Amino acid sequence: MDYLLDGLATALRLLAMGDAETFSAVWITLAASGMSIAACLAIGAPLGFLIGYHDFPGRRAVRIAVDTALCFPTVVIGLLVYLLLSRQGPLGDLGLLFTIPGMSVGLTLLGIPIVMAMTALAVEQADARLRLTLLTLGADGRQVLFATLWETRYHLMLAGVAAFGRIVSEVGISMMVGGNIKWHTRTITTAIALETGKGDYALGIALGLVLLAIALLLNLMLAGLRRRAGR
Amino acid sequence: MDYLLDGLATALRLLAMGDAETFSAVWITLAASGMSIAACLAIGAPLGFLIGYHDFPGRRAVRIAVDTALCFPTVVIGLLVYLLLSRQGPLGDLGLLFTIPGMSVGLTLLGIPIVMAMTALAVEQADARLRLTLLTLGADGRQVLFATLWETRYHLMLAGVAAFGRIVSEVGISMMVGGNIKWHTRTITTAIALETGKGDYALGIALGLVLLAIALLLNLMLAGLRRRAGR
Amino acid sequence: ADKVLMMATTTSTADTGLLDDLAPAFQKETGIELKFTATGTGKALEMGRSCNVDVLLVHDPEAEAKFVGDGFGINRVQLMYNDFVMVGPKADPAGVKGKTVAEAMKTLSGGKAPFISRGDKSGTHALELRLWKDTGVGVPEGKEWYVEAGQGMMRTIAMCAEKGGYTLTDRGTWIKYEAGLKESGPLAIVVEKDQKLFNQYSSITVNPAKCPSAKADLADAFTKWMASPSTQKRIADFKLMEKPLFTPNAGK
Amino acid sequence: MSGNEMPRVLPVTPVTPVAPVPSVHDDPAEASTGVLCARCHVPLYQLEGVVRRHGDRTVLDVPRLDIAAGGITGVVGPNGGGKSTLLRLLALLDAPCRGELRFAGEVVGPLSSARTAELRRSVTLLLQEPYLLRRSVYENVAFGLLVRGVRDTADAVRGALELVALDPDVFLRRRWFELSGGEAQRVALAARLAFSPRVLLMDEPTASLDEDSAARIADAARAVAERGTTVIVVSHDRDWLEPLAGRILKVRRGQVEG
Amino acid sequence: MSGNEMPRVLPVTPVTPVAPVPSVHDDPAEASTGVLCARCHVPLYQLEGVVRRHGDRTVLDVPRLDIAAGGITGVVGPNGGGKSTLLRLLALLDAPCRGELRFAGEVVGPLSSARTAELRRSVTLLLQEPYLLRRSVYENVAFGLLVRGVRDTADAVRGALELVALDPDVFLRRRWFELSGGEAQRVALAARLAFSPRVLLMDEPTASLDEDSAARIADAARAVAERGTTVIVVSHDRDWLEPLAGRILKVRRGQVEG
Ligand SMILES: Nc1ncnc2c1ncn2[C@@H]1O[C@H](COP(=O)(O)OP(=O)(O)OP(=O)(O)O)[C@@H](O)[C@H]1O
Ligand SMILES: Nc1ncnc2c1ncn2[C@@H]1O[C@H](COP(=O)(O)OP(=O)(O)OP(=O)(O)O)[C@@H](O)[C@H]1O
Ligand SMILES: [Mg+2]
Ligand SMILES: [Mg+2]
Repeated sequence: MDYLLDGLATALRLLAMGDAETFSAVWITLAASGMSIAACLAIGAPLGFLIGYHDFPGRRAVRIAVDTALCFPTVVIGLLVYLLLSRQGPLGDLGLLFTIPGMSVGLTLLGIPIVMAMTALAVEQADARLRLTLLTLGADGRQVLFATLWETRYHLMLAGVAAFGRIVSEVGISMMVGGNIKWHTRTITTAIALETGKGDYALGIALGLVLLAIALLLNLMLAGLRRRAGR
Repeated sequence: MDYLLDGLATALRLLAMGDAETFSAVWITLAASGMSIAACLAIGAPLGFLIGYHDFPGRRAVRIAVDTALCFPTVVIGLLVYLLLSRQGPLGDLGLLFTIPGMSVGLTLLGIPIVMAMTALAVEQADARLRLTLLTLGADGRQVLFATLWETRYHLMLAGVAAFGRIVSEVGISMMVGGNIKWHTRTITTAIALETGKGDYALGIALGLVLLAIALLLNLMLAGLRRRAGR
Repeated sequence: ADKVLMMATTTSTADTGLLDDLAPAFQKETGIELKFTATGTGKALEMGRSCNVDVLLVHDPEAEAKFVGDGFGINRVQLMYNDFVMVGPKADPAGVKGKTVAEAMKTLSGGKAPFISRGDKSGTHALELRLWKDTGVGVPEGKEWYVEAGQGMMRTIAMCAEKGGYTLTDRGTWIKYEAGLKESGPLAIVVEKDQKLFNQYSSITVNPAKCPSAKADLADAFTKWMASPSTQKRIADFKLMEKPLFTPNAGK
Repeated sequence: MSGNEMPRVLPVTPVTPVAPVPSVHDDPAEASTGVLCARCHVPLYQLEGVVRRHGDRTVLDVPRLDIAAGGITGVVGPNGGGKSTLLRLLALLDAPCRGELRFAGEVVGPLSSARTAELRRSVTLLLQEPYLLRRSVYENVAFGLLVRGVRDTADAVRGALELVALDPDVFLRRRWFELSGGEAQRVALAARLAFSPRVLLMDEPTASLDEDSAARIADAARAVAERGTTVIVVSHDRDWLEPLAGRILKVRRGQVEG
Repeated sequence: MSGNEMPRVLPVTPVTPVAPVPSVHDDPAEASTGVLCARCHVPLYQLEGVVRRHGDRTVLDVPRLDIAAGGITGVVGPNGGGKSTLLRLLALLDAPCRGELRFAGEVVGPLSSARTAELRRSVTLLLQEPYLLRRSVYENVAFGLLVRGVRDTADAVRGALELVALDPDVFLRRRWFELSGGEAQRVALAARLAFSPRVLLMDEPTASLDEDSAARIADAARAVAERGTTVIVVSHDRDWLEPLAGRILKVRRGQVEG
C-alpha cells in the first residue's frame, strides 16, 4: 500500500506547489461540472416536480424511463454526444467537440435523470396535506412548484449532491467528448485515467485525493447552507 | 447518426442471434452487479438508518463524509481495490483479482455511499411522529430499524435503483479489478469501452442498448413490486 | 494561439511523454498550437474519418494503408519506430528465453503458461495476431491459457505479472513499468531485437477533399516539422529512465 | 420561567383589519355578491346530484344542496359521515365524481383549469389536521398574502395572529415544530384569515383548543362573517357550534340534511 | 350506499379480553404492583425537580409530582401549558433536562439504554396527532402485538377495534389513508389497546370524535382501568373528562397543580 502514502504525499505536493497542470485540471473540472450541475437542477427539478406532482396518463411509463436512464453508461452518453457534436453530426457547426461546454452537455444529460428521479420521489412522498395547503392558501402553479421544492429542499440538495458526485467522478463522457486535451479539456478524472493507464498509480491516487478534497470543501459549504435553511 | 441505426440493428441481431460474447457479458454484468447491489443494500441501508435516526457526536461529520464519498472516482476505487487484491496486496492470497467477486467488492464500495446517503435522508426526513409511534408501540431497536425502512420503502427502492444504475453503468472498477478478460470478467460496460476504443461505435451503441434493455426489464419488475407494496 | 492543429494519436506517444516534449517546441518554432487526444489507433483513425481532427500519428501500417486507400488520408509519412519485446516471468517456466519470436510463440502455444493478449485491436494487438498467423499456429482464441484482456498496455503488463504469464509489449511501456517497480518486478524481457518486432509510426494528413474543415496546411507543416533533421534528432534524444525509446527514420 | 414563554391572549377588537387585501367590503351584503357573483342573489354554492366515491364506496351523495353567501353555516355528523369530503368539494380541492357543483352561479370545471384556480383563490379551507409549512410562523401566516402579490404583510400577519389569540411577539419567529398542538392549529387558522378569504371553510377548528381559545375562534368567525365572509365550519362540539351557526347541516352516511 | 360503509358501533362487554398478552391481572391492586413494581406501594410515577426546556424556554417545571398506579387521571390546561410535554416524559419518550423521573420506583436512565426500552414496553402513548403506519388498519393495530412476539393477533385486533367502536369487518382491511379523521384517531387508539399496556397515556383522544364515539372511548378507558391499567388522559372536554377521571391535574405555564 505504498501507493497510498506516495499518493497522499504527491497530492499535498501538487496542491502546495501550485502545480500548473493539476490546477488547470481542477479548474476545468469545476467549470464543466459547475455548468452541468446548474443545468441539471434548472431542468431536472421542475421536470421531476411535474412527474411527481401531476397524475397524467403515461406518468408511470415516464417514471420507469427515468429510472432506466440512471443505468445509462457514461461511455454511451459520451459516444452519443460525440456523434451529435462531431463535425459531420447535426450540431457539428457549433464547434463544441473537444470543448468544456461540449463536455457539459454530456454531463448534464448524465445528471438530469438523477435529479428528476429524486425530486419526483420527494414530491410524491411529501405529506399529502402539503398540496392541499398550498392550493387552499391560493398558490398558483408556479408558486406550488417553488413552495413544494422548498418544502422538500433537503431531498433536492441530496439530489444535487448525488448528481454532482456522478458528474465530477465520471470519466467516459469527459474522455469521449472532451478528448482529454491538456490545458483545454483534461479534467481530474481524465487525468487520473491517463496516469493509471500509464501505470503511475501514485499520481492517480494523488489526483483522486485532490478531487475528494474539492468535493469535501463543497460539501462543507453546503452543510453551512443547510444549517442556515433551518431544521 | 448512422451509428445509432446501425447500433440498434446490431443490438437486435446480437440478442436475436444469441451472440455468445454478448450473452457472456450480460451474464457477468448481472452476476457482478447483482451481488454488489445486494451487499450495498444489506450494508448501506442499516448504516444509513443509523446516521439518519440517531443523534450521536460526529454525526454531521459522518454525513458530510458520506456525501463526499459520492464523488469518489471509480478509477480510484478500482485502483485501491486492485492494490488491495493484487498478489502483493494485503488480500492477495484470496485470489480475487480478475474475478467477478473481486469486481463486486469494488462495485459495492461504489454503491454503499449512495444507499447510505439516501436512506439517511429518508429516515431523517420521515414524519417525526413515526419514531415516537414505533417506540410507544413497543418496538425494540431492530424492529424500529425494519419498520422505519419499511415506512420509507420507496426511498429505499430509489436508493437501490440509483446505486444499481451507478454500478451497472460504471467502467473504471470493472476494468481495473476485473481486467476486462473475455469470457471471464468482461462486462457490458467494459466491452463498450473496448469497442468504442477500437472505434467500433455501432457495436458500442448496440451493447449500450442491450444494457438499457436489461435495466428496463429490471425496472419494470420493480414497478410491479412497487405496485404490490401499496400506495 | 489562433493557429490550432488538432491531432489524434495513439496512447504510446502520449503516455511516454514524447508529445509533451515535442508540442511546446512545435508551437515555439511554428506558432501553431498542437492539441492532441490520445486513443487507440482504431479510434484515432475513426476521428480522422469523421473529420474531427486534422492530422493523425498512428502505428498500424495495414489499417493506415486502408485509410489512405479509401481516400480519407493523404501524405502518409513515416517518422520513427520503436520495437516490441516479449516479457515473461523471470523464472521463464515456458522456456522461451533467447528464442526468436516465432519459436517462442510456437512454444507458448503448448499452453504451459498463460499468454496475455491486449485484445483491443490496438497496433500491438494487430502485431500479435500477425505473429500468431505467421508462426502457423493460428490465433489461439478460446484456449484456456490465452487471456484476452482488452486493456491498455500498462494494465496488460500488470495483469501478466499477476497471472505469471507472457505478453508482447512496446519497449517504452515496458521501461516505464520496470521503472515504476524499481526493477524488483516478477517479469523480465524474454525475447527482443527480432526484426519481426518492428513498430513503425507515421503521420497522415486528413484529406481536405473529404473534410473541408480539416486544416491540411497546418497538418503538412506539422509533418514537415516532424521530419526535419532537428526534430528527428530531438526524437532520438528523447529518453525515458535514461533509455532511448524511439528511433527516427523519416525519409528512410 | 418568564411570562412571554406562554401565549398571552390579547384583546381583539372586531374592527381590527384582518389584512390589507383589496375588496374588503364594509357592507356585508355587498361583499357576498360583489366580486364573485356575476348574477346576483344566486346561492354561493349549488350542488346538484353531486357524488364522491372512493373505489366502489360512495362517501358523499348530495342530490341537491344550496348554501347562501354570507353568514355562518355549521356542519355536524358522526365520524366518517362525509363532512371533510364535503368541505374539500366546497374548497374546490376535489371534484365530484358525478353531478355539478356551482360556485357563485358558475359551474366549476376541471380542477386543473386556470378558471378553477382563480375561483379557488377566494376560498380557503382549514384542514382537519392542519399542515404547517416547514418555515417560521411568520412565513406560514404571510404565505397566502405573498402568493397574492401583497408585499407589506407585517400588519396583516399580526392582526391574524391576534384574531386567533396568539401573541405575535411570542410566536412570530417560532419555527413550525416549536408549537404545541393547539398553537399549531391556531397558526394554521391565522394563515387562512390573513388574506381575508371570501369563503372560510374550517374542519374542526377547535378540536385541540382549550375553552378560552375556542371562544376566541368563535368571536373571530363572527367578526369575519360580519365583514362579508361566508363561513362554513365542521364541529363535533355542539355547545360551541350551536350559538354560532345560523344554519346547521347534518352529514351522516354520506347524506346531507338540514 | 350499503350499511357496512359506515362504522357500526358494536356492543363492548367489559370482559372482552383486550389481548392475549401475559400478566393481565384480574385484581387491579395486584396488577399495579406485579411485574413492574419491585418495592410495593410505591407510586407508579415519581417526578422530582423535573424540568423540560427547549432552547432557553422552560416548558415544564415540576418540583414534585406522584401519580399512583391504577385508576384514571385527567390532565387539563390551556394550549401550550405543557400537557403533551408531560405525557411524553411519562411515556419515556423524552428525558428530563434536569431532575429525576422514577417509574415504578426505579430511576429512569438514559433513553437509549436497554433498561429504559424494557420499561417503555409497558407504557404506551396515544399522540395528540396520531400517526398511522403506511399499512393497513389490521397491520397498524397488530403491530404492538407482533413486536412483542405474539403470533396469533386476530382476536386481539378485533377486540381492540370493537373497543373503539369500529366494526372490524368494515375497517380491518382498509389502508391507512382510507379513513376519516375520527376513524384514524380511533385506529391509533385501538393499536395501543391491543397489547394491553400497563400504562395508557392518551393525548386528547376525543379531539376529533363524535359524541357517541367519545362516550365509547370513555367506556373503554373505564374497562381497561378496571383491569389494572393506569390511564392518564389529556382532554379539553371537561364534560367528558370530569365524570371519568378520579384525579385531575392542571397544567398551565409549565406548572402542574392538583
Ligand atoms: N381516500 C379514501 N379512500 C377510501 N375511503 C375514504 C377515503 N377518505 C375517506 N374515506 C371514507 O369516506 C368516508 C367519509 O370520510 P370523511 O373524512 O368525509 O368523514 P368525516 O365526516 O369528516 O369524519 P370525521 O368526523 O371522522 O372527520 C369515511 O367512511 C372514510 O372512511
Ligand atoms: N420543539 C419545541 N421547541 C420549542 N418549544 C416547544 C417545542 N415543543 C413545544 N414547545 C412549547 O412548549 C410549550 C408546551 O407545549 P405542549 O405541547 O406540552 O403544550 P400542550 O399543553 O400540550 O398544549 P396543547 O393543548 O396546545 O396541545 C408550548 O409553549 C410550546 O410552544
Ligand atoms: Mg373529517
Ligand atoms: Mg398538546
